[in-house]
Amino acid sequence: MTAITVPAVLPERREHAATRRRAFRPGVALGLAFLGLLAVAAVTPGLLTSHDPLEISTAGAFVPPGADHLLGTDQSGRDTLARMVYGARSSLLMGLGATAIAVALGSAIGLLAGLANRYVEGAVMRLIDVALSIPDLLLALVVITLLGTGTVNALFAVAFASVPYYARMIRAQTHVVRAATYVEAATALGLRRSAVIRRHVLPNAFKPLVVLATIGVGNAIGAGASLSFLGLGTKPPAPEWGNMLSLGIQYISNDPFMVIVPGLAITLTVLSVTVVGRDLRRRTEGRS
Amino acid sequence: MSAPAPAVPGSATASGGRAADTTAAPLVSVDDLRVSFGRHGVDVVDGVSFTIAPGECLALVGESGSGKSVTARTLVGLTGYGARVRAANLEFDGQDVSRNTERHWRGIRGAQVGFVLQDALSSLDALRPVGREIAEPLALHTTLTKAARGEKVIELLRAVGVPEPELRAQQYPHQLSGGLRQRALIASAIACGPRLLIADEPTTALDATVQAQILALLGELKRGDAGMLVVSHDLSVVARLADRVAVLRAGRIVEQGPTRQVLEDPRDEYTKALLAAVPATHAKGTRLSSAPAAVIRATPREFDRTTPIVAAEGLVKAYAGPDKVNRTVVREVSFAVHPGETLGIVGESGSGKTTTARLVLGLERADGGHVSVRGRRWDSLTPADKRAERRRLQIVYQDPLSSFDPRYTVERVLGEAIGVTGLRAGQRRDRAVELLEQVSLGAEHLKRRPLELSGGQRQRVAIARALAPEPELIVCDEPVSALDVSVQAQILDLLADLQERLGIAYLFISHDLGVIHHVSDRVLVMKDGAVVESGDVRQIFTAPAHEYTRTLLSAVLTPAAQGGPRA
Amino acid sequence: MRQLKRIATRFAAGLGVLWGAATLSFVALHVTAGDAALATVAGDGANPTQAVLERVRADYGLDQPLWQQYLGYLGRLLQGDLGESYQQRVPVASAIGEQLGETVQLALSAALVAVVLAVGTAVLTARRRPWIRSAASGTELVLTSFPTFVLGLVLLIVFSFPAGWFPVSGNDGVSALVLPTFTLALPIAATLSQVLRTELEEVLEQPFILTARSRGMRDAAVRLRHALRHALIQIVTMSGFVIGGLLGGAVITETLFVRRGVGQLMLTATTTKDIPLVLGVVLFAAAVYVVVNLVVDIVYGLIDPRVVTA
Amino acid sequence: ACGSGGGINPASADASSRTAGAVLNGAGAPVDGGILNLSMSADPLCLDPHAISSDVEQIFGRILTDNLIYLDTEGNPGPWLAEKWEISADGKVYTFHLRQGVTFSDGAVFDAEAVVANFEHMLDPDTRSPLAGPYIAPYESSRIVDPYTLEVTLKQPYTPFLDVLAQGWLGLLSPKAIKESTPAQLCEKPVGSGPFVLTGYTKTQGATFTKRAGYDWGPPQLGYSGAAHLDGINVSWVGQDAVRFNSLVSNQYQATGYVPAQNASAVKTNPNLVYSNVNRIGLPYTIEFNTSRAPFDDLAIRQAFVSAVDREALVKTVGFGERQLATSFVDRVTKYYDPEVKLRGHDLKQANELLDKAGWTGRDAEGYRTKDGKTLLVQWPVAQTATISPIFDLVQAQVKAAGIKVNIELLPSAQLTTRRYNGDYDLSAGVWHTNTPDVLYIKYATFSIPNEKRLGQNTSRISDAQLDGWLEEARRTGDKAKLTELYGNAQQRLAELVPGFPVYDNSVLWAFSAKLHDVVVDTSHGTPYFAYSWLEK
Ligand SMILES: Nc1ncnc2c1ncn2[C@@H]1O[C@H](COP(=O)(O)OP(=O)(O)OP(=O)(O)O)[C@@H](O)[C@H]1O
Ligand SMILES: Nc1ncnc2c1ncn2[C@@H]1O[C@H](COP(=O)(O)OP(=O)(O)OP(=O)(O)O)[C@@H](O)[C@H]1O
Ligand SMILES: [Mg+2]
Ligand SMILES: [Mg+2]
Repeated sequence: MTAITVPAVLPERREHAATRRRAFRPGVALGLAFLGLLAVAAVTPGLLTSHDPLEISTAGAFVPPGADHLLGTDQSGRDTLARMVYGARSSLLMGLGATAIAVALGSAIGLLAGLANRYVEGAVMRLIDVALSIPDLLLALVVITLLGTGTVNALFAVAFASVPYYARMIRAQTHVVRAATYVEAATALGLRRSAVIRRHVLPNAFKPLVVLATIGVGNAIGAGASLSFLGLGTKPPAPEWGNMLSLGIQYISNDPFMVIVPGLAITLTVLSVTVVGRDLRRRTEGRS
Repeated sequence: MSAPAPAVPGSATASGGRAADTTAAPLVSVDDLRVSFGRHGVDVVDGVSFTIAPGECLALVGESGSGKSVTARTLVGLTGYGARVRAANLEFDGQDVSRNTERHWRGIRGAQVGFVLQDALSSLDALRPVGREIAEPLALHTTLTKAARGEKVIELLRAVGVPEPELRAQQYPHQLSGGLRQRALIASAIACGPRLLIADEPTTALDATVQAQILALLGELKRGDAGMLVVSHDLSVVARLADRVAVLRAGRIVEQGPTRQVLEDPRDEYTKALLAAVPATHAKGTRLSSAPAAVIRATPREFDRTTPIVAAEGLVKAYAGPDKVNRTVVREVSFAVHPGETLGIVGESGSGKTTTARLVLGLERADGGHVSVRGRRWDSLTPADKRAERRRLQIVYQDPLSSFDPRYTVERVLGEAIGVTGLRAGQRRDRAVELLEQVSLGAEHLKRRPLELSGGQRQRVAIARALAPEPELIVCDEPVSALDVSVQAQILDLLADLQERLGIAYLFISHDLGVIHHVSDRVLVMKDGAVVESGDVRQIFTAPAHEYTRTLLSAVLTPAAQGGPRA
Repeated sequence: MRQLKRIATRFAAGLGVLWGAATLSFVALHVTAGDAALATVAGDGANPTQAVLERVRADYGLDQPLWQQYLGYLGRLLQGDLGESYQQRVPVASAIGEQLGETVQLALSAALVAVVLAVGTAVLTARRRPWIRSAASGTELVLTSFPTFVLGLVLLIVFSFPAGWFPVSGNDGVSALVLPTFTLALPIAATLSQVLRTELEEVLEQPFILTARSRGMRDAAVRLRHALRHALIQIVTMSGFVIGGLLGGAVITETLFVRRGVGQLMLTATTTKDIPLVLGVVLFAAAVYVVVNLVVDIVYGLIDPRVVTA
Repeated sequence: ACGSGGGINPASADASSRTAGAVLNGAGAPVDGGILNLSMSADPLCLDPHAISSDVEQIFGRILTDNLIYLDTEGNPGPWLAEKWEISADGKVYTFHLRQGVTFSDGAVFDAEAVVANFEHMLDPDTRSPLAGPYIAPYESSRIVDPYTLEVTLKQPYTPFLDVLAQGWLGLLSPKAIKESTPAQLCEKPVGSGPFVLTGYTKTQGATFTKRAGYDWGPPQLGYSGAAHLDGINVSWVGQDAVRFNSLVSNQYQATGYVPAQNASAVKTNPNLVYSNVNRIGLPYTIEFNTSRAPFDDLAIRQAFVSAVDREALVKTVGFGERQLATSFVDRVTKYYDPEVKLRGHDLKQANELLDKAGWTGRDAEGYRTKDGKTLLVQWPVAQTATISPIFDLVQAQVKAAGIKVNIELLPSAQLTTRRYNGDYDLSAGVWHTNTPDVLYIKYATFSIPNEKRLGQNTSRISDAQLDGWLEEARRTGDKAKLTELYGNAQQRLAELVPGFPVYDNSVLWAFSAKLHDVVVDTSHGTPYFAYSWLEK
């Protein structure tokens, strides 16, 4: 699933000099603004909508957008805007949580491989190869079958599927850093191995991770939504963009907003995260 | 395609040894050339004017960044992305080329003007056999058949002195040595018999021996009636090739005239400084730069001069290549460095100099032989002892930038090094400032990151870091090869001052014989991982015993050698 | 010879990966809840007798201890027998083989479209005026941000539902392939073209490019003959990602456009605990992974002579 | 045209809820030729009717196979390949007189031996029959009296026997094919005697059927004989409802089964389409309680739950006006349906009172009822799909008002099935379509509770001696008056026992192009029967 794959491992290079120079871009500002709005939605959704996302009104199904329901209602009369706003929480949770777990696990494994001896490294890398060879979606499916459905379990599923990507990246990075002259320079100064690893290897191996993880967040959100879309994610009635979308498709001729709203929400979120992530990368790489 | 280059078979009117005809209509005429980059960029070429007559060779000299390459590229309309070019007059062969469209330029490039780019080693497409690269201008500008082009390529390769041209034409750049690559490039530039040959730093990336061969080749090519523009910051190259010299500084020509006159009797202060900074002509102990000696506050320590600080015995090191075949890169190397002295290691690129240094510092485990530090063998030391010994032996890396953690400021870099002496955190800053002063930098540099420093400044910070643990020996691995002559002079002076004041010993690695001559007390000559000769510097430089040393020395060029004796 | 030996080692490692993938999946599938035999005969609306259930258990050895089942599976695997699909009652190989054509068709056409689009845009936009680059990279950004299923929906809503230009679903004919192909290809094309452009821009700054220009070569030729090949190395490196994306994206595309294919097969096989079929798909995917990596290795050598001789 | 009662045109299609046997879009003179493109929701992955329980067999069965029996429009067994039959006084021995001159498409002759081969195939564990086999579970033995007379002996009297013999899942296959193929092969290529022959089958994509030349043995009730008009039928499986609907509108297909209710009005207003909504015999869409464990082992809690649910609102939300509120535990088109049955209505007050009385008086932080510190929580495992029915969260929201917490669990089907047979759930939902009121025995008899010995369909696990008595007796009786009384009693008793609550009557929504004529509504399943349909040129 493209969505679960972490293209964060793509060896993308720096942007062209001419565009790098401009410090501030309107797209980034818009992205940040949207993410800010999402954060508000995730923390205090009540600020953005007065409707209850779970409140059912069978009489008020498929109300078209209007003053009372800005984006209309769904088949059970629930306010679409409210569901979108409340759905932000699980999407953000998915993005941040899955990435956090994947990064933590992935870098632990990657570091183990990168710093250990040849045999441990070989074993770990073969395991990673195995994990990479199994399609992400299947990996996610198995995790969900093991743990059951639900936002948190889908989160684990997405996380586990991306662990090998991060692990591989961190290992490669550790190798690069370990071979760097400045690490040797620190050794030559007479520092302990542990100090060299702590002060130079770890921070530098992790440096690109921060930025890549940002982009990974966007991917995780998309992946989480994909799982929900396939009926493997958040349980009803909790609002979640992916399951809003798969429900919406069934009623697309009754109320197109049921598809447009969550679709747009997912796309804009991933887009914003990506834009901001790239800007971050540009900035950090501009310095180093 | 009119006047073909000489010595190229197939170009009919080869005539050798004719002096340049400066009175004839110039081939190239540049007046008040100005080039800037970007919308508000400064003029990096700032009012340059010169002419090149047919058969004449003009050299552009000047320090790095003075605008030599930009000027050269402008002559073929390839100034660069976002460049703004203005000139009162920009003529090639009597025609105004300043308003040329891409199409016009394409007719000139390769056919009328051959261009040998500065970055010779990466100027050939790595994914194509060199033969195809050389044939490219022929395909673009002639109607030769493929077979004919193939033959012509062989001829060209032979003409530039490439042995076994049939084989070489099939090979990829990475399978060729630097010298062969440079030759292939020249062959491609002269393939269509251009009227002007531009060679940008044709020898910088090359070994002294190969350098000499290329210069000979260029010298031979010059003997036609094509014009030549040679760009270099190396005055010895210029002395050997050019009829006239233009000295560039910050985009302006500060001095222009016949080679002999400019090199022997420079009028401009800058030219004088450039000439003075060449180390080869100075014995150890003379100052190279005009800058005052650094203030070094420290009492000289007393050394036991009888025990060497480090002694290497029969060092052997082999690496497995990508093909899993072991290659011995250091063979049976033995030497000792005593306190307060400088041991120079010289040898061509890849001869094992750096590897030897790393073995000495215990950063690499030797496959044979051993290293003793102050009488104790590395391999007998506990890790803690090793760490303690490491402080006495420091290193200044070949590439200082990569030896700094990119996240660290100068203050942290130095702080870490000071830390190993056990100095308390509160006092580190003062010590750091003191170290910076020793290398003629100020406290204002403390907050900078390595990337925010110039090459010379970085080298100094690297030296300051090496000084921090108060070492007895510093390994200097090509500490100046990446630097300008002027900056190089400052660094060499600094090292000399430090040795004088602090009695530090150096293991000084360079492939630049001039530099080695200037700094060393004793010299080790390496070839293919083995020491072929060692001894006192004067003895080696005046009476080399080994054949290889003699080749090396004979390839050394000095401006003086061509331009006459200097004071 | 050395090349051969290298390929042989890689091949052995590949077999290891296959074994690992099969084992991991075998264990994971068996420890998940749910009775495979029940799932096989007692689906929705079924009212089977106990005798049937027991027959199924016995037929598939589901009544044996796990380790015995595992050894049995490996043993049969070594003889090239992937077992029989519980649900479909046909050999796994033919169950997959039957679906494979469609997925391969979709994947290949998507890969082709993606590569053509990516190379086209990258070559046309690399190192061009800023607004051209921004337009291209903006579009790419938006396309990479669309989760597959959202993009597919957009295409459906725009091109299929109202206008009926393309069939909404199904596997028949070229026209039914258009929308799924683009759904799958566009995000990949966008990613590839970004990478390719950055790479091209880097290559276009290389001295050998300037040298080629200094010989009087035209811009298009410089881009196509010199720069592109260098940039392609990056694309080859990424082909693992591309193939992975194709296989994974296929599941969602297939669901959305109601196409049959390996993706759908995997999804249903997993939910119905059709263990041999899931393992078959896993082995297939892992084999693709291994082969792609092997091929990438070889292609490297073809594109870049330095790899082989260095 | 053919058949009885003339055609029902698009405009009046809505009134077709009791149209077993009706001929839809009947105007015009039939023309031969043309291929019908039919889209269905899911591939059963096996086309042997005996080996599957898939719904699609209701349509496929009529395309590929013939049955012994065809129900008449009143739901009574009528002749088909069995021209007449006698039943012994004890109800255990059936003597069938078979039609002569019938052949299977592989050339095998239809005779008594063929029927026996079919019964044995259905009961063979290797067939893994989920439905056909269990339907004839009382079968004991056969005796071939002569090639066209068969005497079947049952272990016990079983009146629904003739009804089930009319179902698509019990369509007759060629004995030759049965003998010569493994069960798996038969799945791929079943051979019947029906109006069309299976000529191609690509799993999960589709199947092609070609007209059977010389076919002349359709059910006499249809009033038509001879071969089909259509040259063939191409079936495609299109899983997504929205997509399937849109491809019907775009005329990619000329007929589709299972039109989503939300698209019904669009179909109805489309002049190019004919719409049909036919009720089906059997269990309505019913939400059932697991009465074998707490909390639903307590009748009061079940009653409270039902009172808390607003069934009308549910029907409105999922039905879009296309579904009728269920009024009993059998669909209203089922024989012996009792219109007098009173199901509990929506009464939140009563729900609360019942729960208070049952001791669930505490409240937890979220406002759910508690008793002895335990929340009133019920588990509702449902299948994990992309299209989860809105009914689940609607019910959840409704009973929340009474303080009942419903936990919806999305499970892969393998786990769901296992949990269902292990009794590990509190709620389950679904329809159970068959063509006989015996559905009540299948769903609610103690015998049908899943246990070690058999996997029954009594998902509510209700066990009531009185109910068992009536339902068992009904299986032994042929007398209509008696049956009316017995099934009436059973329905009344179920309303008291509350093993669950029927929500809406199970109807099948389908649509086809107005160019397709003479589509018969099958009497057993309510699905389209294409044997004599024809396409306007
Ligand atoms: N494409 C470009 N864009 C922007 N600035 C440029 C570009 N090319 C050259 N410059 C700037 O123009 C100045 C002159 O560069 P040039 O390459 O001519 O130096 P040079 O004299 O050849 O130096 P070196 O000896 O290091 O080759 C430098 O400051 C350089 O940074
Ligand atoms: N870690 C390593 N692995 C494999 N080969 C190595 C390694 N380090 C050095 N070599 C090889 O050993 C040989 C000697 O390298 P070394 O760096 O000592 O040369 P050098 O004399 O310092 O050259 P230069 O003047 O270019 O710095 C080279 O051929 C180099 O490729
Ligand atoms: Mg230059
Ligand atoms: Mg070196």
